[in-house]
Amino acid sequence: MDVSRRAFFKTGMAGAVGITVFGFDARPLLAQASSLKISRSTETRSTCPYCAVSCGVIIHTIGDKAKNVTPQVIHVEGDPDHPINRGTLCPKGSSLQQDIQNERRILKPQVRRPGSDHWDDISWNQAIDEIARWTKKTRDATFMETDAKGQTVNRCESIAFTGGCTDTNEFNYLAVKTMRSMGIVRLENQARV
Amino acid sequence: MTNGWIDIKNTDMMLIMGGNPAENHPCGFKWAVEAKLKRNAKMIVVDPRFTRTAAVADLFCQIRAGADIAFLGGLINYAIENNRIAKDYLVNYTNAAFIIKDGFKLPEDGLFSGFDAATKTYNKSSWNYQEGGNETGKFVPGVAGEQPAHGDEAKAAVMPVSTAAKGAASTPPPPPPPSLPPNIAYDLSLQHPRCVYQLLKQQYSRYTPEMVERITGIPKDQFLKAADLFTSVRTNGDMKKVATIIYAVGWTQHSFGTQIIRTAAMLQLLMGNVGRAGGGVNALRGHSNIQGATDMAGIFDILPGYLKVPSPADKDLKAYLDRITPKPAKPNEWESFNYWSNTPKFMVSFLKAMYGNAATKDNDFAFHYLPKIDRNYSWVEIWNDMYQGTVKGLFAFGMNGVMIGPDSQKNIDALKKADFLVVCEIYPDETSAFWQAPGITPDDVKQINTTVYRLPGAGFAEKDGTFVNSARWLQWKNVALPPPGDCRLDQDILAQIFLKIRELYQKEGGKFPDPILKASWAYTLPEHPSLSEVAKEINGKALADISDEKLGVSLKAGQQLPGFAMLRDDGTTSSANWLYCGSWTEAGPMMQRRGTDDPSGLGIYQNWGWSWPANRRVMYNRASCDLAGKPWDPTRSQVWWNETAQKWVGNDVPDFKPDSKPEEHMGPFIMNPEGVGRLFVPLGAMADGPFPEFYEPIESPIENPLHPGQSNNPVVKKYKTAMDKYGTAKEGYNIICTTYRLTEHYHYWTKNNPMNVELVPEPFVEIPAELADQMGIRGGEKVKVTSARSDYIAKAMVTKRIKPMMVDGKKLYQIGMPIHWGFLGISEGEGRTAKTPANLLTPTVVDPNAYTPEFKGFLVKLEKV
Amino acid sequence: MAAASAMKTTDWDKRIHRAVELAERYPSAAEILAFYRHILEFQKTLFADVACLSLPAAGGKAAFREQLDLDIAVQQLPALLSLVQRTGPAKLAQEAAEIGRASSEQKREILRSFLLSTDGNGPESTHFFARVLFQPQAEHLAVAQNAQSVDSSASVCPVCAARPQVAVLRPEGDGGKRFLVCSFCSTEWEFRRILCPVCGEVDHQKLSRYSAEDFAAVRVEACDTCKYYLKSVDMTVDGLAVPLGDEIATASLDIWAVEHGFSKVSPNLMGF
Amino acid sequence: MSDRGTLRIQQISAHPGPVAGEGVQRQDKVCKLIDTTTCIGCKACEVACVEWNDMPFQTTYFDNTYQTMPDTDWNYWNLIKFNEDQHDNGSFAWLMRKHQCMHCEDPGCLRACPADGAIVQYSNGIVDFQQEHCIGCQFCVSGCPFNIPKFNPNTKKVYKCTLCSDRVGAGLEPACIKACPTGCLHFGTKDDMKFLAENRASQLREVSGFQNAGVYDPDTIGGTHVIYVLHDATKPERYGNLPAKPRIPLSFTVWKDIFKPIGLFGAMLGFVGVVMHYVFEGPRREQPAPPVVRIDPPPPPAGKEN
Repeated sequence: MDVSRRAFFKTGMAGAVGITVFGFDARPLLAQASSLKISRSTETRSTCPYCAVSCGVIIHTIGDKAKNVTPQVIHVEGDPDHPINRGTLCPKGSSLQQDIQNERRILKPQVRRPGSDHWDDISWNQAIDEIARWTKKTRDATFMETDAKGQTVNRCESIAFTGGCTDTNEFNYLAVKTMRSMGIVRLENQARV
Repeated sequence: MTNGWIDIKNTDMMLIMGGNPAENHPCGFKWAVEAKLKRNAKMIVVDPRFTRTAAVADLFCQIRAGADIAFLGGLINYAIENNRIAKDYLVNYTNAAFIIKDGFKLPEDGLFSGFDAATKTYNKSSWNYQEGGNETGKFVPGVAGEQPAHGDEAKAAVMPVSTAAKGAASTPPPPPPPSLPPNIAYDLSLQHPRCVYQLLKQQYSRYTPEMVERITGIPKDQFLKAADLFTSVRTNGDMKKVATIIYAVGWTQHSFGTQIIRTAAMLQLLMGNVGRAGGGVNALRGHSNIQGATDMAGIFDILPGYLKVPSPADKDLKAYLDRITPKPAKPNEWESFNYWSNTPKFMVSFLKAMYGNAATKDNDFAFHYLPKIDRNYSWVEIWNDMYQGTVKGLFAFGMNGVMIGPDSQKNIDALKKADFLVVCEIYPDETSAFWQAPGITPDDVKQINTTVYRLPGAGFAEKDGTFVNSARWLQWKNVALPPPGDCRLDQDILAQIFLKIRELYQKEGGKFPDPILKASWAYTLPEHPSLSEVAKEINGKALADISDEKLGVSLKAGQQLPGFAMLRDDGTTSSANWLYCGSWTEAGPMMQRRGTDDPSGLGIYQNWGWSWPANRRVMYNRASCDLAGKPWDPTRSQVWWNETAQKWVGNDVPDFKPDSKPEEHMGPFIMNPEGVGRLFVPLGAMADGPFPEFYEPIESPIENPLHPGQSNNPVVKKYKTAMDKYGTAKEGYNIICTTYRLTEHYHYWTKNNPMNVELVPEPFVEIPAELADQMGIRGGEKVKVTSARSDYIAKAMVTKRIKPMMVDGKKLYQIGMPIHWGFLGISEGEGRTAKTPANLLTPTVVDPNAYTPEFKGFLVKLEKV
Repeated sequence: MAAASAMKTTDWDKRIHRAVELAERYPSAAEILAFYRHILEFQKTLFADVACLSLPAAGGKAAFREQLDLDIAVQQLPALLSLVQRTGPAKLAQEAAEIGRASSEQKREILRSFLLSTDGNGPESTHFFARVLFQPQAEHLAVAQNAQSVDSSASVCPVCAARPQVAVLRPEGDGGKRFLVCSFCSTEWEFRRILCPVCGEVDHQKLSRYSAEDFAAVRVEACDTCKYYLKSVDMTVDGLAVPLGDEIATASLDIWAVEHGFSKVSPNLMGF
Repeated sequence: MSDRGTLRIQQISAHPGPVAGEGVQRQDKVCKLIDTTTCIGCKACEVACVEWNDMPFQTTYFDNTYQTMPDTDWNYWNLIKFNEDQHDNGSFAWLMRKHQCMHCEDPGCLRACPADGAIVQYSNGIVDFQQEHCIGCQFCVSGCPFNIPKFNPNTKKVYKCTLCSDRVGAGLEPACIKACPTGCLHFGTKDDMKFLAENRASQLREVSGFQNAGVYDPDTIGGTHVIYVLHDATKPERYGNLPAKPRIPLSFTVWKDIFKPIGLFGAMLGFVGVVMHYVFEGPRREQPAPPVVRIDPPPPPAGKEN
């Protein structure tokens, strides 16, 4: 639509004099409009994280980032457009909202030190520094450039990476890229188990 | 799945076995119900338990856990004996007509030819085709006639010929080259005694209904009912109808799991059901992106797109590519697309994606940046080696290894020996809390020196990116809300750890830092890699201006590739996974498409998401047509040869060389160098035999009725640490046990959700009523299940849904338990469970092909607590 | 497509009843709805007349309006003008009076020009008269043509190529499947969720839904990219809603939307 | 949202005189169809019921079955009953039946109810409890042939499935219907549902070999507004005590037949009686004749009712 038409429609509703273009009295409408409590929500397409049927879901989120309101999920709807599930969900999918907003979630990084019987809080920076240090130390101590026959192997057998079956392709690729680049050969996910 | 979820609605017959889709895939199962309602399709369910899937089946057979090959082998035998096979399909689309080398031996005694008892491996040189071209009709059948009815007669007909042939049997031939012959000998009449069909027939002639009953515990009359029903779609060889086989981890989780699936695939090839709408061999995968995680090679033995991981003997890229790139092997008169001949393009493009400019022709495209392997590093090996002290660090991103097992206690004890453990999770999980496992005393804790980091990751709704479903559909999801609290996106956590490691190597140097320093990391925000950017990288792009006249495509450097046909092996393209090439093109993110049109009504949905390979929804769909390129069933037309256009067209993307005329006789199974489906798997692809043979589970209550002298899979190895114990019936472990999931729960995740916990609050053990009566166990009473490893305590569910069974003349009982409870969760926290994960019981032993542990069908004792 | 279910005269009654009901529920729109009801009653009689006529063979989209019978509309115009003068809002009544004074040739031209326009559903009052007169015919023709759209992203009516008036969500499993309702022939066609019907935006962050407690089932679906909006009537919340009527009854949402910088995809019969 | 005003009332418990609107504005009879032969017992309908009706989560206990709890409860109105059905000839079935109020055409609960307006039947067939009028006497519990009404000891009121009368009143289908992934649940007019059900039953007879397949819509109570397709309609008891010939206890039929014609006076007497009873004896705990069907079962014997 062109701009002029848009402008025209804009004035189509209520003119300055409080009547609509057809001459209806717009004042009650204007009054109501000004008292409406409007909430903004968005609909996000997503995929159920459980089995591999991959039911489409639409997640309804309220909250406006611009207005500094923490987004809240108010509803998880079976995606009616999804050709496989056609809007239906199983009992797990139906209760997805509980998974998204669950009081049992872990919310901060923690560390359990050697010999300790409890968790300690740790900052992200500290945790990442320490993990990187552990990884480098372990890798450097055990890295094999060649095997007994003198063949190039460039591998690290002392560190393993597991996971990815409920994470994205893209995450999995980053795992392959980083782990293989470190020479890590023990890379496994739920495919076998 | 070779086919897809919606495609199940196109079937006439379902064999659901080794899977329980009504419980584990309810919304996918609707399409099975649709087939029943709309097509009057029949459903046969074979399972150790009468499940919720069985509840809506037309026929249920209770099978002994692990006896699947015997059942399926029996079906093959039945189909052959009753001429319920797809003759044209068999001759032209499978290797039925190919002649196998002299010297190959079937496993009447439990061993194929070439077994080396010392190493428990096979020399597979005799598992190969004979060279020599068309032998059709050259073999004159012996006195036994052309269709011997019984195994013994078949043997009689075959054996003299095989030993007499070429007169070379007495002197051992030199070791054959480890490759397939270029001009395979074949007999289109299928009469040659060493043609695959005759060998197959002979192999499964031993799987008589009587033998099936002895092994599986399914009474002969019930088996015959099932066999008659399933094969009825091919009555008198009529090709109109289609049957599908649907399975899940009930097949994979055995010490012969891959061979079960092969038996199913062979049955489907024999009956001409592969490649067709409503047919196929359909694995129902259990996790939202386990398919994608496997495609992307989150497992030790492959690189993305199922490329093989290099081995130390591959001294350079060329040696590696020469080893892994197959050459066509077929009858001279036939064509073979041999799609894997493009392997060099896939591999070089992968290396370019991984290492960018650091991958050059001069350095073999950074081939040696990749680690080389020559042993098994799979899941149980990680834990076994950690237990033995050689694995010192573990990253676990959303994977609860303690709960997953097998042998949870071994995994807990292994973690005690690690230096560090990094867990990224959304709920507190048993793996990060292994040092708090029940039974660990305050003194014990002091002795555990593992440093454990528990990092709060993001839930599915907080991340975007692609999941791949069971039907190979790539589907993008968007971010619905940010992670709560201090949680971070998993990809950010991984990136930040990697970049920190890279920083350390930059500053301090270290062992072989090159790949770490040079891995391509060109993301706009390196510490927050955008998954859109990663997805585009996975699809791949042109690195120089390239064009392909035949395809009519020309691309500028930097443009996204339209599909894998544009990949190059000279470093001018990059693509992290050739299978996904086409998923994010210049036209945009194909996996984000939401087109709801389905003009054919077959449920293809070409414009919804994107399906690998090349957006085709049913694999091998060339086989849905007869030799002339016409659909076997015109009411389910998927693809066909268009004579006017001189190409393959259709409702689906043809899985074929688009311009290969039917008369060229190109095989529909384009990923095999033979171009045809493999009833017989030659050479090295399978560790334990070119044909599936029934073996007992490692823990079995009986000796294998086929060959008691070789009861188990001969190439399976037991583990030898102090933790690895295997039970026998003699020691009193005489109840067969299996594990599974429930509709109401998802693995170890929903035990944190109040609604799911309300639906099924506590762990339980399903016990046959007859056994419970004998033992005086009443429903709801606590029982202890003990395996050679450990024990498990839960309440008894006394049920008539599991019957006692007569197996090889012995009365046997099976019990089972869901896996969903551990020591952290709502019910666990309320003190309502014994906090004994089910996988405390399961043994460390794996399938020699896929390295999947044998979670199904191990031995236990049962007692009242 | 669940759309284009055969239109019957009872459907007009349903619309009329709903307009009455809505007028009670939403006093702010009572005046508009009262007039809308008169129009519906008028259209109902028109529909009864055209329903017994034989229809021309189905033509292409572009030709849709050409298939409508101008003579019938011309013939019914005086009755409509008189109705509007009696029951319509002042400006429209005045317009009706003016048209009434025009020559019969001019009257015919007003209606003919509507048929020649491709998307003549503007808020101009001349369009109002033409729309009221042609709509029953259009609905009748549309049902007969029963055009099926395979494309769930068509932003204009697959039958008559007019813009959508309102979106409607109908139950599909646990969710609501979206259809768009044509502003002219009232055909419903399937239209995917999370997609702007004007500019094709698919970024969910730019597709906001604005709802008010006052209207449980009606909300504004706006696009931050093109700044257009369409109201949607959620029949998974209120299965008794009649989308076209509920769209009119929630006029205050339009005011809110316009005040917040959004423009409506297509004005409704009542001129907003 | 919950706009029950759009439903026309047909019968009101203990209400004297004619019912407002009765016979004046009839609506189509509604009906829920449950095809037990394609139900996979996934419980998505249970979740939908809990969520729609905003029920509090409750602690459940393992009870030797896949069934969420032994029976429906005042805050759990929709329960799939799992029944192991062993036949002497060796054949076996695992029958799953979604159990909830049947919305009888002749509702025993309503007949039994002495409180004016506590139970209403809309002209579309839905039987609904109006807790604000409920006096907690639990006569309805005794009157129900399906053991549906459940007493909440805290609020002293009785509750049951409303067939989502609030949703139906708003032109929607009940919450359970929309949740079903296999499509074994349908909702529509009674005529349409009967047609669908009979078609499915004949498919079962002709194609699937269930010779006794049929539709459960018992005429002893004038039919129900929840009907089942059963593999074996001759033996509904197998589906978790679904009575073949459900009957309202005689005393309640008589109660209604005697008192209703007397009109206001009789009903007043009845009501006064109940109030008096309440005043002097407190809320009823035990039922007068007929005896309560609902007895807390002993620990189930091995293998019973899974």
